Amino acid sequence: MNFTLTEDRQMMQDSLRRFLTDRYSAERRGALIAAEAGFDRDIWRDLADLGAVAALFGEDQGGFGGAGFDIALVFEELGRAGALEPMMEALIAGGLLAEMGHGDLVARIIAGELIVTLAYLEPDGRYDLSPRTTRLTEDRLSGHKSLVGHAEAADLFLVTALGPEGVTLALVPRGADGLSLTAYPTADGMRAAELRLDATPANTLLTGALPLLERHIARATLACMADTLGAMETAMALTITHLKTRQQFGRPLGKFQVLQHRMADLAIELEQARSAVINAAGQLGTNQEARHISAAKNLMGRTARLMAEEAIQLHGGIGMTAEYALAHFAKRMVMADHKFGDEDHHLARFIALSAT
Amino acid sequence: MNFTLTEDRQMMQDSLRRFLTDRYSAERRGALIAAEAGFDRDIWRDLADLGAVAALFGEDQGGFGGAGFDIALVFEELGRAGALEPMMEALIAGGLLAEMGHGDLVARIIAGELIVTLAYLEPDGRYDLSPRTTRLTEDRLSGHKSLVGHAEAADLFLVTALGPEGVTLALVPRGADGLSLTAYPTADGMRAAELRLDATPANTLLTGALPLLERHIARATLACMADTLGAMETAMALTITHLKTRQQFGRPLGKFQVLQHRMADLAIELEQARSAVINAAGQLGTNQEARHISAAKNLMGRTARLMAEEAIQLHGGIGMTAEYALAHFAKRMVMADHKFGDEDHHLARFIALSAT
Amino acid sequence: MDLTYTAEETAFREEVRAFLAEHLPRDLSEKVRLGRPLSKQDHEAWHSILNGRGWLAGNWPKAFGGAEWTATERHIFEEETTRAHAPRIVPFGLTMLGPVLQHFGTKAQQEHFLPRILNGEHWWCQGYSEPGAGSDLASLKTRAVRDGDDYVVTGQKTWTTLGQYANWIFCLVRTDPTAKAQEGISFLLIDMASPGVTVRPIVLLDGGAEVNEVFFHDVRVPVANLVGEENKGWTYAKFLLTHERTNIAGIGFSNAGLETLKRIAHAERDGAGRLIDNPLFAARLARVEIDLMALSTTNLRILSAAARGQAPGADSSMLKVKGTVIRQEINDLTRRALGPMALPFVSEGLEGANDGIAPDYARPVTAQYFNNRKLSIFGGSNEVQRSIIAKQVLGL
Amino acid sequence: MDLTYTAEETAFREEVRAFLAEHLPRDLSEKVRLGRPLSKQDHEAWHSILNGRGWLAGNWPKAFGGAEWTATERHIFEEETTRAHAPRIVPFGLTMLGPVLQHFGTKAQQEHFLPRILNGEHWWCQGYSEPGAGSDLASLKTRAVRDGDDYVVTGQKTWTTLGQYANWIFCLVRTDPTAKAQEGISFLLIDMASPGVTVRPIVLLDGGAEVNEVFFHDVRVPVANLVGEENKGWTYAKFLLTHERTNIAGIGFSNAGLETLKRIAHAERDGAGRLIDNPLFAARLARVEIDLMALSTTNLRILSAAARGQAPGADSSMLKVKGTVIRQEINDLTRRALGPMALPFVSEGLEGANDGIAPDYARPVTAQYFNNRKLSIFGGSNEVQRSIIAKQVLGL
Repeated sequence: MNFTLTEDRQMMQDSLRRFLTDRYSAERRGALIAAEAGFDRDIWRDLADLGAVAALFGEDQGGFGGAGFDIALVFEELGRAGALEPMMEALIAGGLLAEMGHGDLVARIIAGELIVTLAYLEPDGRYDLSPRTTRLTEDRLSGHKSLVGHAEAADLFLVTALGPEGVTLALVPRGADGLSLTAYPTADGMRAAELRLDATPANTLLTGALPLLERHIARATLACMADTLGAMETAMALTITHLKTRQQFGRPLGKFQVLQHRMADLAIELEQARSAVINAAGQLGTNQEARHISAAKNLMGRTARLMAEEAIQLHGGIGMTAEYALAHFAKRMVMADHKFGDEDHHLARFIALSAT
Repeated sequence: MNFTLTEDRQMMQDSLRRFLTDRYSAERRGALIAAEAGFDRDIWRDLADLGAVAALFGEDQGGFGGAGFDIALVFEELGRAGALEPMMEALIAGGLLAEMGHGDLVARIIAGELIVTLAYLEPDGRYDLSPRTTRLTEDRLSGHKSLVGHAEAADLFLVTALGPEGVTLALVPRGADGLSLTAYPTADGMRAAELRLDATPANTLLTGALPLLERHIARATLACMADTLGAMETAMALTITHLKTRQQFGRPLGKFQVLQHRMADLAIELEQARSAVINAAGQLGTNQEARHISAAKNLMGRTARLMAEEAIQLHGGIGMTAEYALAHFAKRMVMADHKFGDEDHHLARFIALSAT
Repeated sequence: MDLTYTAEETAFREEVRAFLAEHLPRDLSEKVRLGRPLSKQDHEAWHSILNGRGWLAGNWPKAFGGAEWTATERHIFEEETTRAHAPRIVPFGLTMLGPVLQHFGTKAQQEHFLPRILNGEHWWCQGYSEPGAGSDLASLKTRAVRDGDDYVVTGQKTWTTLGQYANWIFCLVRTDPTAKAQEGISFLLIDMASPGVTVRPIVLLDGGAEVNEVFFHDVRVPVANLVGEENKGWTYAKFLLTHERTNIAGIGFSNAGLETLKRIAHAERDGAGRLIDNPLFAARLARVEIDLMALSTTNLRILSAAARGQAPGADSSMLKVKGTVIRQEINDLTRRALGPMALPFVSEGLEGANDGIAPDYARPVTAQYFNNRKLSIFGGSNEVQRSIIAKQVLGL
Repeated sequence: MDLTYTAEETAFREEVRAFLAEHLPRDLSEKVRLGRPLSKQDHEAWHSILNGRGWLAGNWPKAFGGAEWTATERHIFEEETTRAHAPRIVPFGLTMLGPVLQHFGTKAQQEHFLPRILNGEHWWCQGYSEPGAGSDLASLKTRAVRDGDDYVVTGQKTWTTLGQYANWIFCLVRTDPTAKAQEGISFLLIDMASPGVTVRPIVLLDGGAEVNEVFFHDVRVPVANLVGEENKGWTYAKFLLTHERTNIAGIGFSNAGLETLKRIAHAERDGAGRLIDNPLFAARLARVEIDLMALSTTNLRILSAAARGQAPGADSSMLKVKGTVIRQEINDLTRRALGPMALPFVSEGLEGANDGIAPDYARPVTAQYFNNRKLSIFGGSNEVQRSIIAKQVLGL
């Protein structure tokens, strides 16, 4: 066992952290969230140039990473900085495309030139991975997909549907016939859209796609947890700074014993969250993957809510304001529980997996 | 609505509190628990003389109370004082006998002359009220009853059994043929026994007894909760006194902010517990009885555990010792969750009752 | 001890229910039910309807035009109005300032201001908090300097709820800069139309802007607008904080929120069944319902003890802490109930934007969860309340 | 970053497992599995078996007769021994005093005492706490006055775990009464056979008597038994508290407890089914298992960072707090799992008394729940640990 990063990963972490600290401020983030695009194309290309996208793919796929710890490393930095770029879309859609043999598209994703997004959720489907009403008939897609990440910026949509041969993955370009988007901001500062398809021509890539989909949603869940871990680190750091500087009743808030003890509990939970992410990253691809992903997602759901609520509370009024940096991280942490299955969803899954 | 005690009840509360404060000390309680009998016959007769048993019965039953608030009042004082006398047995068995028309026995129970105890639990039955293996065949009882309260002191046993006409209540005197007891102390300082019956002659009192049994177990559950409330009050008072007197790092523990806030939360939960008992007492006998009993028992399970664990923790080492008064109250509170259905049992019941 | 309602109380409940059925405008109750923001006009319309019936000031003595209800009657009124999705009564004039003027105001102040609270001519807001002072009210810096028949007020207040609608503000100001901490503070009534008053909205993390900063630059306030004695303002502030918190437990809000939560949990699908049948979710919901059932009784006990002359004082701090914890828990469960559909984020400013995105009931939920994190911070943080309980209730 | 074991580590695990299969006496492991109390002889027998293999002092340098294991090896050893229900190693000599002597003792002290810890001739106990001092160690009052080549020790220690078995005690004593708080304290080794030493058991609320009071009346202790410098004892005490807490998270205890809990939850009936299938119970169990999976990794991370030369110091306070919370939660769930059968109360003193009353596995559960409330009090209360974390880890 070894808990230190390899030299390569340490370099990637250092350069990502430097780059994102340099490019992201609370003001810059606020402006990006308020703008239509929802992220910064320049930052996205620079991230690609830094190799942050390539780190998510194996060497055989044109990248130089692709392991659980690579994914965790990249997303922890994005969460820590509160970055908004479509890295999650690159991870999921890129990963699926790579395994389906579309190296040409993957190369362009890694280069930051192409945005492909996966459309798999449906209204009333909650966290179900299987399409329920979207159908593929004679190479045409019809249905309604929910919460498609960064849809407005996407060049291609990878869509799950029920086809004649079961769960099918099909590719649709933006602007295709019968395709329409209703875009909106999400509570975590990202952008998403409802995607409606009406006999839209589509290119079938894979049938019987559920096992592949499950595998890549597991990777995405790890990424989401690492992102949350990063956001927790920042919330913790902001709160410590606030407690050290803000004076009340004649001394810094951080000298009040009751706040000290609550911070101590947060410090402990932050380490627990880090361990849960490490466990999930280390078990990615093993036969223990699902159990560790669900264990970790449950723990992250609990600890992230605690961190967000306590960070706001310990900040007092300033913690409630939109312009202060904490607002974004608090929302990002809490809303992560609504992605890829929440705390209770994964607890039930963990119990089911433990019983076997 | 009115939240003040009637004058009569206020007098009963005052005299019970004075009497029990006078007669119970930590040393006296410890000596009684260590002794074979497990309680004090003199105190028991004096309690009866004070009318504490009569308060549990209606006027038509030879008492002068019998309402939910009467039960709550008496048991809150017993719990507060940490009294060990067989009041619970008098409430359940006496109540059942009264409704089955055995006024002669009830009169002797009210006078403190007769102890009758209900034997209804069975091994592996958990909190199930229905007998599972104890059978009544041709006026003879055979089976194994668990956790029969104050069995060694009992003159008569009221036993639940499966008879030819369903759930049956039958009466058996101590020393009957084929009756044997394995007595032991329970973790809350009381005494109980396993009761084994082997073709023991019995006097059938009632068949189809389940509805009556349920009604009286509801009354007993209220009594148990009021007892716990009383124990919580004492634990709270002991802890406040400890924090005010014990010095550490040069000042009273009670001046430490973190302990102040934890005590504030306990004070809030104590009021919640009191309200839950009031709700249950007020709804006893109405069509909302079951729902309020389950709501309250769930809340008591949660708050009593919190109070017990926090009281021990805030006392530090002294809270861990057997000879200090807190030990009894902490055990009494925690172990109440193992009687008449625990926190989770009643939560599930509350959910089921709320769904209709 | 009697938990049943008297015949009079039951009759009163029927009367309230009938009144609401007849007079509560349908468009208003629909907005409240769906958690849509209410306009200033919405609030004013509802106040006016209640005032017409003599029910706007349930807690005021009849001598001042109030209904002088008992604790139980107030509880019944709150239960029925929240059940009917009536708007809440805006508290600043009615629950906060009114009783202060009734106890400490001059006859002239009472005669001038109290009727205008009732008829809606004055919309009050509260000027207590200041930037950098947090829950430490005694450290406030806004100064009022006597100059002839006026005070000249300079400083800044913050977290002023609905200050954008108000035309009057009651303020704590420092009149003696040499006095220590809680002395030297006065309680002043300020016309917000006075030259030198500026209001600036603060956007909260849910995207809404219901709180404000209020700036005072050399604002002249007639000495006649001083409440009680100069430098004794802290006494009146404490009176306001501890004696007039009849609704501090927020039972009505919680009951309404729980009802919404149940409706959503019945509507939401979870796998093959309904969310309400998921045992973990049902357990979370049941626990908070049980806590609320108990708090409802705790609330009535404390209020009725207060009505019998035992000062509620620090007991109301218990209601504040537990009441906000329960409300926040209900908000949390409602957010959870939505699953992925909690993500589309629609703040006040984006009215209508989520059409066709998620169920109608989903619309206000996430914003409300984040917005109500304020409950445990504003109005004396729960940390301050716990210290009050420890010291004043437990004597630590 | 690599969570898999190296070939060497896997081989070591096999070696430990084989050793246990061959050498762990069956009657000992059965006692541990059922939670029965172990006698002094039981402990000594197991120590002797481990010492024969050179595995009694995994954390000691080889130069002193230890195994000098890495953090991962210690973790493997702990996992395997708890899985096999081996008795725990009594820590006072091996984990506590040993390292102090290795760092601060004289050569004579090392040569005399260390081998006797290994061969079992000396059973050590710890004399830190005093009545009335609680977690405030610096306020201790036991005095040692120099008289020729001896110190004369007078005072009282308390909460001395297994003091009834010990023949030596290491004590913090005050050698300079004029110095303030943490200065003027010395670290002294005292032979408990010395005239003037009395041991009295303290019965805890679970009925057991594993802790003691130790009284010193004019006990003469040779100056040669002073560790390090006079009046510098606080340094050695802190070293002991923060550097030698390799097992402070109690992962092994929790793993074993969780295994027992699962066995009971499978055996207990709940209505028509098994308790393990009750969704609320299963959820409670799963949450604590998930917390433990994370803590196990937190533990290894902190220990392996310490092994790389980063002082664990205050980090070990995090392990103490979370580790005890998890152990207590497992104890709580095990008690809950029994339902009514948790009520029959059988303490150490009543061996055999519950025959035929409840399942065998029920026997130690309730007492253990109450007994382990001590985990968050003794050894530096969790409150003290949280203050250490806030100040030393977070810099507050």
